Amino acid sequence: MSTALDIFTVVSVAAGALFFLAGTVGLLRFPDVFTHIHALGKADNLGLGLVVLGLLPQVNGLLAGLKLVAIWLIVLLAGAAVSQMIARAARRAGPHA
Amino acid sequence: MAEFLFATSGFVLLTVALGLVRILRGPADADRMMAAQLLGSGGIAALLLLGAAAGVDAVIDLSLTLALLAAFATVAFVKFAATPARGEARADDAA
Amino acid sequence: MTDAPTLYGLCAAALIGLGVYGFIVNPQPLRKLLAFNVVGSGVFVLFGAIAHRGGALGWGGDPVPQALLITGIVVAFAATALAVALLLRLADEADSVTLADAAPAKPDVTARDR
Amino acid sequence: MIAAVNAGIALLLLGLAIWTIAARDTFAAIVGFVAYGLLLALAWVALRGVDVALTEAAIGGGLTGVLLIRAAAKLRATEAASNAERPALPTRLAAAIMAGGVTAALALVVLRTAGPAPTLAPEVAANIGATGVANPITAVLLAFRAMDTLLEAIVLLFALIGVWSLAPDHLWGGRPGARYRADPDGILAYLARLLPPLGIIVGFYIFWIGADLPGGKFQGATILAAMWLLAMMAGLADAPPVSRRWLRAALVAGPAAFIAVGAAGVGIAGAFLGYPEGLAKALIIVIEVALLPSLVLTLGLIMAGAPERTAA
Amino acid sequence: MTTTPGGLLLVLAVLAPIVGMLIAFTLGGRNAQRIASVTIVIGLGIAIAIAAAWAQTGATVVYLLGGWSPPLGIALRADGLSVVMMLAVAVVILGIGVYARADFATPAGVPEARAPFVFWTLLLAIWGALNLVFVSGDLFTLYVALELLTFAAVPLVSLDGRAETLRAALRYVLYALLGSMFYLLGVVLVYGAYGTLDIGLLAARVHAEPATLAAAAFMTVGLLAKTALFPLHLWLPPAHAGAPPAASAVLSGLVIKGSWFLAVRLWFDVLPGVVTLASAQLLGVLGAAAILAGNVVALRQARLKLLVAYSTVAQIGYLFLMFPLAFDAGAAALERGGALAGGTLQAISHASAKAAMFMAAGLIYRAVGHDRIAELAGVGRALPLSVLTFALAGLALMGLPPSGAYAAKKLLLDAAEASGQWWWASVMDVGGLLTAAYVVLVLVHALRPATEPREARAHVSHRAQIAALALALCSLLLGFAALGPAPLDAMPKPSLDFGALASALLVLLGGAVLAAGLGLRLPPLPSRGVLTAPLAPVRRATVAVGATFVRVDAALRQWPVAGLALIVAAIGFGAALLA
Repeated sequence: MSTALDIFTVVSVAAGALFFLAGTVGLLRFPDVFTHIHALGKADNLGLGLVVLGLLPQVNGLLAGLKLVAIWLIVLLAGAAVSQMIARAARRAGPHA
Repeated sequence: MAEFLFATSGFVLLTVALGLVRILRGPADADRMMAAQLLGSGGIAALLLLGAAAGVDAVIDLSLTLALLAAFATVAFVKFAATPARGEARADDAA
Repeated sequence: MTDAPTLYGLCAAALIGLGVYGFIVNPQPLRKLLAFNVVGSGVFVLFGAIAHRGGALGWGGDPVPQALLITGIVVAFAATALAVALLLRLADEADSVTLADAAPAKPDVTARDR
Repeated sequence: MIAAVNAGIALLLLGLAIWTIAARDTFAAIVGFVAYGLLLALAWVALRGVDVALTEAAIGGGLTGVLLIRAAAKLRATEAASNAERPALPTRLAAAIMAGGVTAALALVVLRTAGPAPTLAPEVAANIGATGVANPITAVLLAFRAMDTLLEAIVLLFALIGVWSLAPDHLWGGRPGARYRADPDGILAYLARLLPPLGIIVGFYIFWIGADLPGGKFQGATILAAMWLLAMMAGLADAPPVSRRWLRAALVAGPAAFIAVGAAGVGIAGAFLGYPEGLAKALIIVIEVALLPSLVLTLGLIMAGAPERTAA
Repeated sequence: MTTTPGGLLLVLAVLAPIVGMLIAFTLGGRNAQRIASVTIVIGLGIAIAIAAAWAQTGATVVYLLGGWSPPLGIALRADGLSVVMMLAVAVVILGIGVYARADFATPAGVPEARAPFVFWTLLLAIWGALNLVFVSGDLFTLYVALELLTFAAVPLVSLDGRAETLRAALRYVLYALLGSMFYLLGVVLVYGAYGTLDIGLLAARVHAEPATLAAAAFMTVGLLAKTALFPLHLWLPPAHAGAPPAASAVLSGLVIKGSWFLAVRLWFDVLPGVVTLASAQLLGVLGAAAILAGNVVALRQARLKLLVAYSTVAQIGYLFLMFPLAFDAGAAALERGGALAGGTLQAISHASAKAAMFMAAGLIYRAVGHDRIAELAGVGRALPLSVLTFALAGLALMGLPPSGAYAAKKLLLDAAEASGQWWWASVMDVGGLLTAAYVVLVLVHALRPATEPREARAHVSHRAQIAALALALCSLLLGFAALGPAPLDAMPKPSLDFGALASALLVLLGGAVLAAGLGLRLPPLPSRGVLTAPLAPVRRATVAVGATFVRVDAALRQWPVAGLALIVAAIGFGAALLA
């Protein structure tokens, strides 16, 4: 059982790490603010989600698990809202910004 | 297991570092505003992995705090930086 | 490879030096404040490294310095807040916020009654 | 492996510190500093100071960063004039050499003193039983060195008076900071409605577990203050005028209760800030509960700044 | 270590002003001033009670907070040094409190005004912080106390909200912050080396090793920056000259004594055995430089308040002369003795004299509407009491008998003779002459008859004048304290024989000559031409010397230079401690 859970953790966490890598590659390769937001938002939130998912079997107790999920939710919520605000600010600042 | 988690933590940290370099160099402020957000997701992932590897349960509470404060800081970046110096009173996130 | 306290202790020494450099060289008060915070965090990390070296009895660190650190961080925040408030008010009252000695006071400023 | 992670954290910290000091643009430097503050939390975990990490993440990265970013936005126009005063190369060189000297001296001390350090941990362990709390840092902060913590709350109050003192005379007694308005249906207002309920739960939670686990009043109060400020930024809340009597009373209540409990200790435990056997934990909790609202208000108002609008 | 009888008084000494501040903050408005008045009386009573408790046994009064003994807990301690400082501060606060009633009354028609509210709450805040500095026995608590002191002092600088004073306050806060961070760095290193921050325990444990030396260097320099010892004084002149007079009196008379006191604690109580002759001499050299530069630049000031501020720069130098004089070469350690008593006496007589001087300057400013020294003619007639206050405070600062500074000087001179360090004696003599010079300069201007009848532009409170005069008299008559049960042992009895009088006259005369040589703007002499023509080249030369001092001072007060000076001083102390 615990081996199975450990395997699950490894797979999920590794997948999450790959998404972080993808996000960073996006940041490095994409040309402008809007595509950066895209790279950061999508990849990072998914990355964190997978890491959280992978760590769930490793923590003790229900409360800790709930808190892990709450972390992901907060980041997701803030990320979505903030991305929109940044995009709007960037658009207002104009193409040269 | 711990070794794997440490390694992944280091790996995520590395990607965060690279991303930070890109973001901080700008040129637009809007790029830079993403820095706290990047730390808010990548930094937290690295932190959670580090804590799980080292067996420090309290990092979960720390991550909660970090998530909230990173969100707060990012909002402040956008709010203040995107507004003209004297015009804070205007409705600046009108659609 | 060195142990964590030494590593972070050295890192702290570098942070303090960096902050001191910025504090002297950067002409903007806000950047000096930023540099002050870097010096402060360096001092805190150094204390943290010392606390970690003093860990015993299953605690990762000596709790006394860790408690002092919390106080130190709060005090540094209060200092930053006070300085920022001063800076913003100065920006309202004067055109420049530099710390250079002001040009001779405006002719009649001394004669103004409070 | 862990050594490599530590080295990575330390290097990244150094890099960000260099960026913070050297970046041309102030806004960019401050963004770097906030990232640096959040990253420091990782360093604290590596140094096994989770309580410190919480404080650093909340205050160092969060509040200080936001304070500075607001100032940078307001001061943008003055930046160029200030930069003209950059000292000449010889001065910069001399400063670099001197700062290098400081680093070298400190590095020497660090290297000379490697190994186990003198510690008070056994003393704390031997006496923590008398305090009834399980978190040794809380025991230090509220029993062994309670005076420091009392003074810390008072430091914040001094700073608040200092911030308020910078109001123009005719606006004295008015509301601090600018009035923020935002589209009530906009995304910021949306976030400011959704995040605070979560944040308030987390804030109280961090506060409450402080007696036994990493956490405590300063960390909890910072989170709560941040949520309040978020609501202010979205125009959903406003700072109260500083002349309000209830506000003054609420700001003072925490330190006053702390002093009162301390004074009661003279009678019931034979020493100022002493706790009688068995009552220690209860009294510590009384102090923390009394401090929390005062700290939230003080931190929030320090962030909000000097009065800038009339009370109306 | 246990709590001694009367120990609880130490807690009260710290908490009474702070509780007063909390109440004043809550009630606000006119109540703030009322509560401050009540608190001042209570606080003075507590200071006297502590002095009594201390005098009864002569042993250090100790209180263990929470019943926890160091190293885990924090102990409050009051020795003779703390007792004297607490008493002096209480008296000066009383004087300032009476003086400030006129300046910081809440105007009619408003429930609360900014400046009075801030002044009265922060006056109490500063008092509480100072008392904490005097009684705390823990290096970290002392750090918090230092910060409390700074946070309470900075807003007083910019109380009037003008750009100039805001800038001065900003310089002050930034420089002081780095100073306290250096102090904290030292605290960290000390804890890392010895595992305790308690002064008593440390005294038994410290020994010369790299961590201790680095800590001592950083802490010392940090404290010097907060005390504004030359050349780390960039922030002081504008801050102290720009503040409202009552605030200047607090800042100049009291606040800088906090960090100075901490430096004394550190060197005499924590590090007496680690200190080397070279480091003590270095401190003395900085003090001597402060005396020389501060006084000469004071002579070159056109404005009275700046003159008084530079006089503070010089007087701070005196406070550090005792360090080399207290060094016992035989034991290779700092000894508590005549030199320390002299330095302490110097500090308290400066506290009252300088407060009085700033108050007098403030009254003159208020009455005349400016403080340009060259245009003070007729002030002697319009404001005789204030000019008298200025003169008496000046006499006290010069160290003429029977002032406290005279007794202090005598103690220091004895120590200089005993240790064969004659050069410090001549520094003190030159300093006295230069002090006499600017006092004479101001008086000559103020006592000249006005060309046109001068009417006071603003009403000057009688009570304020009396308060200032009383403080000046306190300082001048402090020498008589030796006749009573003085807490400072070894204080010389004042003597008013012909020798002392003659030397006093000589100092004044010498001062007059120096003022004629170096003073910025001389009052026209009736016999101009005939008498002065042959001296014109001499005057030109001395003026050139004075101008050089001003230029050097201006250069040192540039931010990058002052910042570098801070580090150079730290490295210098580190090297001197190694020697």
